[in-house]
This record gives sequence, structure tokens and C-alpha cells, in this order.
Amino acid sequence: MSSGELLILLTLALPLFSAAVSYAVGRMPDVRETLTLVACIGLCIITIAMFMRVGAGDAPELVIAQPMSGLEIAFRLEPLGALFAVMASVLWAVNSLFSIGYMRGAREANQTRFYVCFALAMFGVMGVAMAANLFTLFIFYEALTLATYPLVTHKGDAAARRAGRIYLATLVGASVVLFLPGIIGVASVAGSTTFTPGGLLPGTTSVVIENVLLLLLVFGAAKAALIPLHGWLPAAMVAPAPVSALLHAVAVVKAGVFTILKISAYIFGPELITALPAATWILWLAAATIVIASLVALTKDDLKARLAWSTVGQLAYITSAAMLPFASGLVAGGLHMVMHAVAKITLFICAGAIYVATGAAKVSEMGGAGRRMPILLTFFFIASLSVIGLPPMGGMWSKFLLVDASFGSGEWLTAAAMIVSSLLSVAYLLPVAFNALFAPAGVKGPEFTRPGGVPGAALTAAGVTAIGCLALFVAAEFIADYLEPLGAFTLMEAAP
Amino acid sequence: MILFEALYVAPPALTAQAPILVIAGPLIGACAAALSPGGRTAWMVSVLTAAFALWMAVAVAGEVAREGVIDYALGGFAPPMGIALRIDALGATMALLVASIGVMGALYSGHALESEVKAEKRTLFQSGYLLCLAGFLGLVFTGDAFNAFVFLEVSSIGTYALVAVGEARDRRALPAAFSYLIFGTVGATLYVLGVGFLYAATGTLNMVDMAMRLATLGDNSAVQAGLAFVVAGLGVKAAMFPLHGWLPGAYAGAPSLVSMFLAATATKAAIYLIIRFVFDVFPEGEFGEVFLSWILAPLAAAAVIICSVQAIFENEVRRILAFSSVAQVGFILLGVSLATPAGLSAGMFYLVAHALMKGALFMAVGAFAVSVRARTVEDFSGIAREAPWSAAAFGVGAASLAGVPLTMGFLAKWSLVSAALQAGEIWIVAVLAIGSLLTLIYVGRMLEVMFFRAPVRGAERAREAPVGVLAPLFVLAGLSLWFGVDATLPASMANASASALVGAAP
Amino acid sequence: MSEIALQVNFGLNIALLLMLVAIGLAIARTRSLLAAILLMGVYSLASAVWLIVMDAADVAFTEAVVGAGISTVVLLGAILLVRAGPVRHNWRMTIVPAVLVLGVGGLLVYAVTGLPEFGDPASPTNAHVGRRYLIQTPDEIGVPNVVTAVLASYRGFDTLGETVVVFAAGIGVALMLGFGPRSNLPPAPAATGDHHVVLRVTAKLLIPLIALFAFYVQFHGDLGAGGGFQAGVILAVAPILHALVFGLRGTIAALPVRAVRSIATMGVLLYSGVGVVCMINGGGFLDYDYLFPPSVEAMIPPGLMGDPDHAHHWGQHFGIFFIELGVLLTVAATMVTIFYGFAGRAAEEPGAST
Amino acid sequence: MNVAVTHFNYLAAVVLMMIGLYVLFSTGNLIKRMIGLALFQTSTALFYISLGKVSGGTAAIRIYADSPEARALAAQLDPAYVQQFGVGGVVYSNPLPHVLILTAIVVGVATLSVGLSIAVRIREAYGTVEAGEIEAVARVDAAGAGRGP
Repeated sequence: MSSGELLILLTLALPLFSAAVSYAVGRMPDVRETLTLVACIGLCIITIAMFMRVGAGDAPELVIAQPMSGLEIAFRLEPLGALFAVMASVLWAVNSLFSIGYMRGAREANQTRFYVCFALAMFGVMGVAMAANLFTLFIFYEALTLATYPLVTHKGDAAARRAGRIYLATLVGASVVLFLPGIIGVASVAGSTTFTPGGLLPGTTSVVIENVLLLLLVFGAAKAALIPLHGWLPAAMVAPAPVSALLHAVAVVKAGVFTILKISAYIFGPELITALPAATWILWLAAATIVIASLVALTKDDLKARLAWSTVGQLAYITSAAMLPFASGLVAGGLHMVMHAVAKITLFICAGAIYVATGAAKVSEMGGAGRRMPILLTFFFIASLSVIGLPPMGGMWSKFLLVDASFGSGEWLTAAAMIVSSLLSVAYLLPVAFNALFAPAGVKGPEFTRPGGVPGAALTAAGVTAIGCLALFVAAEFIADYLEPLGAFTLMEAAP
Repeated sequence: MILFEALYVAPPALTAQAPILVIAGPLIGACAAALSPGGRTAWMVSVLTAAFALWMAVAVAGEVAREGVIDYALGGFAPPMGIALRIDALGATMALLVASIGVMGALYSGHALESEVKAEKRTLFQSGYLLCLAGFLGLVFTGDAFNAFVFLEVSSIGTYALVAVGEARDRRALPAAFSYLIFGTVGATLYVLGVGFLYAATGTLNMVDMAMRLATLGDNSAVQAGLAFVVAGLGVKAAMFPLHGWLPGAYAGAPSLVSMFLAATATKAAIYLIIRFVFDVFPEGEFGEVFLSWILAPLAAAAVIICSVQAIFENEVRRILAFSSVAQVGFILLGVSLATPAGLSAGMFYLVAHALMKGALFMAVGAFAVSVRARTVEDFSGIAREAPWSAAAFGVGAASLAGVPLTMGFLAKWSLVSAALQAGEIWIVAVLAIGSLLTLIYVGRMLEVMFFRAPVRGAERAREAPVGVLAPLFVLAGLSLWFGVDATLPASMANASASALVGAAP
Repeated sequence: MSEIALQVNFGLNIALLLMLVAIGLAIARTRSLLAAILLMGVYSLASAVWLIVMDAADVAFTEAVVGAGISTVVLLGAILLVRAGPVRHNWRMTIVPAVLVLGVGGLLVYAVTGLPEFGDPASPTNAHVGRRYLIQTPDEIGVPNVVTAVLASYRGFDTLGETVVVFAAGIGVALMLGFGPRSNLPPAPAATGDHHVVLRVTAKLLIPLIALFAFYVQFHGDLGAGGGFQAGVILAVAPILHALVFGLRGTIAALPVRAVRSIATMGVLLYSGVGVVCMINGGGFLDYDYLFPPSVEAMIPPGLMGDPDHAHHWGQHFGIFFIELGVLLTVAATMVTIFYGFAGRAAEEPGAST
Repeated sequence: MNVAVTHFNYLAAVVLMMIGLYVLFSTGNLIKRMIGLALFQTSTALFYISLGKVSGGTAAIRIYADSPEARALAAQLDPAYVQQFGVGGVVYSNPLPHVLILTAIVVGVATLSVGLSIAVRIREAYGTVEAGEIEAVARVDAAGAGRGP
């Protein structure tokens, strides 16, 4: 077994192992949580090692099984996947830190199940990140859905179960009715589902079928929450804050847009996307999603709901990027995936920390909260800036590249939607931080309901990611360069 | 089938006689079981006999893989004078399936009967079970249209009584068995009538001879009606929509061994015979095409949609599984109706997959029944905590039913959809997708209740079933998983079956 | 050809068929179950007559014994046990079946128009395999009754299946009615009075005669109409009559349930055993030509019992003999089992319910 | 000739089958249903046997051509007809349908006895053999599902 294969196996085995161990030592919370953190850090190290190898031009591969001809369970690393894996593993570590603080602080029940499912979800994410073909991706994508279902219904009350039902029905339904037929369609026209640089489909079938397949695959990846398949995301807000952070920033939604990026880059290829009318329709729909979601976010008083709608909008940015008839759109999309993840997880951690410390969940209750929790709200402010896309935050670069790519390819509508939405996000995010930090003297702000206020673990976690937002401002170029091979293939082909 | 080509499992003298021994073995075993002094002995006879049948079926499969088609003339009279067995890749596959399920059922019956069948009835019960096994195996091997009727009845007469024995647990088994008897007999009589018309037109009962003579006949109303009655009659046995009315009650009421065995083999054997007639006996041409694409396919699609919905609104677990069976028969027939090598192969693959997973599901329900009296979905709540191993096997079967990746059910759906796409039948793809979604709903409901709810049975607590029940259950569930990761064996068998029917390798 | 003879024959055919249809309609109309059952018996007898006209002597015999005989007995036993009142008619329940029947009937009439004419000697049915049996039987099997030759030898496998069906029915009835908790045997024969003495004496005389007749039918099977099935049913009448006259308890004492079931099993075993012996001697299953190993066959003198030369006919003769014996055992024992099942069940008191 | 005459036997068999089927489906009484089923099954015999009838034929029990019976039979028929369709100077009806129907009759009585025995058990368990009443009780059973009978 080569070292590349070993790395892939380890990446998959570590979360599984963590799940098993968490289950086994479930009665000893300290041991359980220590081991979870150890596993997180181990996974970070492994994924970073893989990231380096991919950066050096290596592409580790591993074939597990071939159930039928044309169907393989196989893994292969490429830049986008490596980036996704690193992002997810680092944020898992941060989120685990936060979870420990939150779960203990909120005295949640069934904590062992929580950690087990969390680890299983990471197993799914790692599989999605490294999948070498659509079939493998699909398996892990579904595993992710199933592993997160108990997390969404964690509270176990009627509302949680209802949300869980919507969650499963939308995600699994879309997978079965749209995504799977799309995959099978790809397999039957192209003979395989392997991700191929430059695209698998070009030259294999007619334009009509290509259009149909694109629609099936993009809508099938319902985790990307494109309207009208977005309903599950706000509904899933009933989950505890660490789960929301995981769903919105790290695992689930990012798996959705990641899938769309992969499909665009490796199944259709930027060139074919350019030619397909369906891509344009999706662009329009994404533009509408961006604006509508931002408008809805404005109306929400519940902070987590507001953040959820914000996520719907931001995801549509990445979907647009994947559909842009210009290769640099892919790079911008990949970049935005990272930027948004880091910023959004900060926001959720902060929201969760405020809830644990004071019990406040509504925006209207948070005026003056900055008096008691200045540092936390500062982190919130930083992350808000990054989501809006203002310097000196990482989010600025990706938005800039996205708008640039839209203009460059003549998609004025998309560009306009992005700009409008940025303005709207100023309106729905900044007031939260401002009211909390710079409240008029009369406003006292919410009281601590928990001795000790904000849990230290949560504060640390938010700090790490907030600093990440700043750091990414500097690191953006490095990441963009890293993703360059995504577009390079087409650019080279198109040159002569 | 490649695997079987290298397989010489029996001495040559035995291999030469293997086709008839597959059938005669269980027949003689049934006598031995009826003569045995007690349930325990009868059980051992049952296990040994079924194992012998499986051994011979493997020998036959090896012969078929080497020779292509085996003919065995009974009584030494060449067809059409005498009755001949005729086994091709399809028949060998079916026999392997039926015999394997037979062995699993026989193993399982050791403990399962104790909670469901009265002690004094167990010897006769085992005898009846072996008669059914012999009947299905005979049905699969025979090359004679009337002989098929005889075996249809051998299996049916025993089955009716076996279903009715379920009265010990649920008295609704009795009317269900009665209605099964009425439906089944009407079906068998329609079949005889159809064979009568074909016999009137050709003067022969041997299927090969019949096919040759039909090919030279022109358009004839007797032939058309003959084909229609044959298919309608078998359709009743195969629970082809809308002739499935007998099935839910019968599966729900029967002892779990019988439900499991019927779900895995009875409808399958009838489907097999339909396939035989449609592809081997019917003359090629317009009539067959019209039948496949204008009658079979729409009915199968209706079964997929309507019966899945019925399963969703059903409240008893066995009845959910039963309605699901009718819907799944629809899936299989949709594949068959494509009439392409890929479609037939997918249909056969689905048939095997469904036999394995439905077998596991009914077995698991029986495993729960060892300790608790549970009927409705609510009765099963939280059972996963009390009987985790049985519940795990149930989960695997249910996952395969729902088409979760890495199970055989997924690959089956996959190949069905690919076949439909290849044939350009987009509406079938749509039906398959909707059907799969509906399946997910009722499967998900059962799993949610079993795995995520707290037990509500009060004082009655489920216990884990004994090893004798768990072992065959795990084999079936394990096969559903194993073939989901490496489907080489069933896929090659399905492909060989399809090419035996329509000639071209897919 | 003599048209008159044929026309008389054909007229008889039509008259009998019309009679059958009339009986059928009467069965459909009557509300009394007892009347319906008796009409079924009449129907069977009439169709037996019709079958004779159709040259189907063996079938006629079977229909008379099975259809008019044992079926009626079983049906009567059943209505005795269920104590059903008159059949209730529900008008709503007539429309759907009427439509169904008209649909299926229409299809059948359409199909019938495609059949060859009745009595056509050149129809595929009569010209192909059927004719070859008539030509080849003397040479290959050597029994005069071609129906027996086809039944026991050419299609002996079907007959094995059929025997198994009967056996399965016995198992089914035993599983259902058996001698379970609800059975209670009728009181000992002492309860019957002296005025039955004529009945008893007649029965005592009849029972051996019935058995004798059964064996005649059995062994005459390859010469004329008759065979294991008919003989089996007739033989079963002997213990049934005994039970009716002397009480079930006494019959069961003489012929225990377990013994009867074992005999039924033995029949199937004998039949399939013949098949296995043929296999062991190098032939196929049920290939009676291999019933005797060559060494034994060589010892059979040519011309024995009037059969000119074919030594291997003896294989066929003995094969048919043994399998018919198997059929006899299974059928007779199963019929008795079924009778035991129904008769041994205590009829419920009116009004009592579970 | 008219189809109604040349195919009279088949049509009569069809009518009888349909009467049987009608009886089967139009009544809720289980015993009457079994009678209808038996009628339906035995009527197929009429169909098969009619198929095997040969004009001027006799039962397929071998008769030697020089025997008085054979001469009497042959005297009724055209010698050319006997020459063409006879076997050994005698015209026989087709024996194969007879064999098949023997099987079918026996299967019929097997079905009948199993069906009736189930009906008897139904009477014992439900107190009735009327389908409508049984269904009513079964609905009550289903409503009380889980608590057992």
C-alpha cells in the first residue's frame, strides 16, 4: 500500500474510529471528549499532509471495491477536494471545542449520540471530499444526510421531529428523485461516473440530455439549498448551535455546493457549461435566491434563523460561481466556500455562546450584550464584515472575484444580485453587532443566566475562527493559486 | 455463471441425475418428514433435504455453465412424447435462489416454529414446507406446460394450509388463506385453460415444441387468448397488479417462516414462468411487443405507485412488507417489460435482490415474534434496544429495500434505471424514481420507530432471538450487504439468464 | 361413414351438454346449500355419461367416483360442520361478477372461434402427439389401454406430481382439522340400537366386496378403464362405510390415524422409489425399461404370459404396476384421512360461538 | 357449417365455466364459493375432452382390427377415413387430453377438501362462513391490533 492510499484510508478511518471510541467510552464524558479532540487534531494533520501532496502535484488514489462494471467505490484527491477536506477537518476541531463548551453549558441529553453522529458526519464529509466519482460521492453524501439526521432531531420534541422529517424528506427525496437518476444518466451516456479534468460528458451525448442531466444533478444536490429546495435549512434551526454550525458552515451545505462545483468542473467541464442554456437558467434562479434570501433574512428576529437565511443566499453565490461560463468562476467559488465557512461558523459559535450564557436567541434581545461579552461580540463583528465582503477580511476577495467573473462573462444580472445582496447583508448583519457593542447608555443588555458567562471553550473557538477570517485576507492568493488547476485545463485547451 | 463453470461438486453419476434429484429429493424428504416421530426429527430431515436440493442445484448450475442448456427426459421418452426438464442459465439461477432460500428457511424453522406452530402440527408442517420447496423447484425446471401446472398445484395446495396454520397467532390467517386458495385456484385454472388453447393450436405440451409450432402459425384468436390466459393465470400467482388481492392478507397472517418463504420464492417462481412463456414460447412479433409495452409495463408501473402508497398508509408491519412485495414485483416486471438484455438482466438481478431482502425482513419480524406479540408499527417501537441483532438485520434488509447504496437493493435499482435509460423509456425512469421515494417513506417510518423511539410495550419486553433464528437471518442480510459491494456473482448470473432468453450478451 | 350413427352420437352430446348447462344454472340459482351440493353430484354423474360419449372412459370413471362420490361426501361433511343457513343473496354483489364473467366469457368465445372444428381428426391436437401415442404404445409400453400407458409411463412424472398433490391435500386437511382440541370422537357403538341390524349385516357384506372391486379396478387398469386413482377412492369407501355404520371410534381403533398417514406416505415413497430404482439401474428417473437390472431381465423368458417377444415390456408392466399401487395407497389413505378430519370434528352446538 | 354448431362443445364449456365463475364471485358464503370454484374447475374438463374427440373414434383401448368389435366400428365409417386416421384399422379418440383431465379432476378434489377444511376452521374461529361478517370481525381485530385475539 502506497503512502497516498494509506493517507486516504486514515482520513476515512479516523472519524469512524472516533465514532466507535466515543460510543465505547460514552459513560466517561471527559475521556470521550478528550479523545474526540485528539481525533480532530489527528485528522487536521492528515488532511494538511494530503493538501501539501496535492499542492506538489501528486494525486493519491485508492480503489475500495467495484460492485458492478462502471460502478466503483474509489477515491482520488484533487485541489478542490483537498481544500474542502482541510477546511472541514480544521473547522471540525474548532467546532468540537465549541461543542464541549456548549453541550456542557446547556446540559443537553444524549451527548454520546451527539459525538458519535458528529464523527460519522465527518466520515461522510471526508468521503465526499475525496470521492473519485459521482457514485462514491453519492454514497458518502447520503451517509452524511443520515448521520446528521439524529443531530437535527437531537432535542427529540415534536418540533425537532418535524424538522427532522422535513430535513430527511427534502434531502433524501431530492437525492432519490433527481440526483440518483442524474448519476445513472451520466453513467449510461458516458459509461462511468469518474471525475475527469475538463469534464466527463463533452462529446458523449446530445444537448437536450446534457441540459436535463445538469438540472437533475444541480437540483439533486439539495444540500446546496437553492430555492425552491431550501426549506430544510431554516427548518433545521431547531438543532443545538454546534449542529447548526456544522450544518451551515462545515459539513452539509458545503458538501452540497462542493458537489455542484465538482460536477461543474469534472463532469460537465467549464466549456460545456458555457454552452448549456440550463446553466443560464440556474444562474438566474441563483440570482433570485441570493436576493430573496437576503430579504427574508432581514425580516427574521431569531438570530439563528437570520443566519440560516443568510446561508441560503451565500450558497447561491457558490452555485452561481459553478455555473458561470468562465473558468475563473470555479476558483472564485472554491474560495468563497472557504471564506464563507470560516465566517459563518464564527457567527454561529457566537450566537450559540450568547444563548448559553444569557438565554437570548432573538436579535431584539441582544441590544447592549456587548457590555458583558465585548470580546465575543467583537468576533461576531469581524465575521459579519467577512460575510458582507469588506476588507480586511477574507470574504472580500472571494466576493470581488465572483463579481469580477460575473461581469467578465457578461452576466450582469448575477453581478447585480451579488452587489444588492451585499448591501442587504450590511443591513441584516451589522445592526446586530452595532446594537450589541455600541448600545445607548440606557440599554442594559441580557443578564447572564449561567455562572461564569460565556464558556471558555466557546470563546476560544470563536476567537480562532475570527482570526481565521483576518488571516484568510492574506492567504486568499495562496488558495486561489492552489485552485488554479481547476480552470487551467480549459484555459490551455481554449488557447490555440 | 463463470464461477460455476469450474465447479464440480458432485460425482459425475450424480451430476447426470442432478436435475431430477433437485425435485425428487424434497419430495422424498417430505415423506420422510411426515413419517418422523417428532418435530425435531422432522426439522432435521427438512434441513438435510433442503441442503441436498441446494447441493444438486449447484451441480446443475455447474453443468449449465459448461453445457449451456440441459435436457433431461423423464421416463426415457424424448419430448414431445414424454415430459422433459429443460434448464438454461435462467432456470439454474432460479433453482439456486429457491434452494438457498429453502435451506435458510429450513434452518430458521427450527426455533421459529416453536412460537408460532403447535407442537403436534410441526411434523406435518415440515412435510408441507418441503412439498412447497419441491413444487417451486419443479416449476422452475420443467419444460412441459402441463407439468408446470401440476407443480404449481403441488406448491399451492401445501401453501394454502401452511398459511392457514398462522391462525395460532392471528385468526385472520384463516380467511386470508381461503381467499388465497380461491385466487390461486382461479389463477391455476386460467393457466390450464390457456395451456389448453395453446395445446389445441399446436397439439403439443412441450414448451420447445410448442414454441416451434407457434412460430409457424399465423394470427389465431385461440393462440392469442391462450397466451393471455396463461399470463393472467400466472399473474395471479405472481401477485401481478391488479391480481394481487390475496397477497397482503396471506403474507400478514402466515407464520413468519411461510411469509418469508413465499415472499422470497412463490411470486418469483411465477414471474419466472411468465418470463419463460413471454420470451421462449410466444412467437416473436407484434403480439408480444404489444403485451409487454402496453399491458405489462403500465400494470407494473401502477403496482409500483399504488401499492407503495398503500404500504405507506398501512399500519401493520407485515402488511406493509406485503404491499411492498406487490410493488417490488412491479419493479421486477418493469425491467422485464423493457425486453432488452439489459432490462431482463436488471429484472433478474432485482428478483434475486428482492428475494434476499424480503426474506431477511420477514425473518427478522419472525425473530421479534419469538418473544413479543407485535403487529402494528407502534408495537415495534424501540425494539432495536431490546433485540439489537435482529433489529440490525431488519435494518439491513430495509436499507436494501429502500435502495441505500452499498446494499444489493441499490445496485438492483441502479441497473433497472440504467436499462430503462438505455432503452429510452424515460417514463419508466420516472416511475422508478417515484416508487423508490415512496419506498423510502414507509421504510423510513418503520426504521424511525424501531431505532429512535422508546419502547411502549409496557411489561412485555422483547428478547433477542436464539442463535438458530439469527444465523440464517444474518446470512440473508449479510448477502444483501455483500452483493451490494461485490455483485459479480448475481450480476453474472443475471446476465447469463438474460442472454439465455434473448440471445445477446448485454 | 354412417352419418346416422355419428349424428345420433352428436345429438346425444348436445343433449347432455344442454343438461349440464341446465344443472349449472340450477346450482347458481338455488339458495339451499344442500340442494347445490346434491346438484353438483348430479352434475358429475351427467358429465360422466357425457364423457363416455366422448370416448373418455377412464375420465368418466374418475369423474363418477371422485366428482359424484368423494366430493359430495366432503361437501356434505363440511355443511354439517359449519351449520350454514340458506345462502344470502346480495344484489350489490352481482354486478361486478356479472361484468367480470361477461368480459372473460367474451374473450373465451372469441378464442373458441379460432379452434379447429369439433371432432376434426386432422386437428393439431389429434394429429400430433396424441396420435403418436396410439401408434407407439403397443411397441414401447405394451399395454392395451393407451390412457394408462400415457398416464403411468409417458407422462408418469405428471402422475407422480398428481399423487403428491393428493398427499399434500391430506397434509393440508390434517393440519387444519387433524385431531385437535375441538375434536371429540362420537360415543362408542353401544349407543346404536338393534334396529340397525340390517344395516350392519349389509355393511359387513359390502365392505369386502368394495375392497374386491377396488382391487379389480386397480389391476384391470392397463387392460380397460380404471387405475390407481379410481381404485384408491373406491377402496377408501370401505373404511368410510365402516365408520358410518359402526362408528368412527371403532374404525379408528382398527385403522389408526397414524397408520393411515403412514400408508399415504408409503404410496408416494413407493412411486418415487420406482423412479430411484430406475436411476440406480442406469436409466433416467421413472424409466421403467431400467426397472430390472440386465441380469434379471435376461432371465425373463420370451413369450411369458402371452407377450410375444419384448422382454423389456416387463419393465414397463412392473413399473406401471408398482406406481399404480403407490397411487392406490396414497389416494385411499388420503381419502380416509380427509374423512377422519371432517368426521372427527365435533359439530358445534347451534348458537355457540368462540 | 355454423360456428355455433361446429364449436358447440366449446361454447357449452365456456358457458359452464362462466356459471362457475359467477357463482364463485357473487356469493359471500364460503361453501357456495367452493361449489362455484369446483364447477369452474370441472368445466375445463369439458373443454379438454372435446378437443380430443375424433369423429367416429372410440375409447383408446386397443382393439385388434380383426375382432368383431373393430369390424362393427369400422363398418360405420368410410374405409378411406379409417385408412387415413385410424391406427391398426380402428379410429381412436385422442388419449392425451384424458390423461390431463384425470390429473385436473384429482387436483380439483384436493383443492376442494383443503378449501372446505379451511372453511370449517373459519366457522370455528369466527362463528360464520359469510364473507361480509368475517370481514366485519376482521376489522375489529385490526382495530385492536397489537393486543392479540
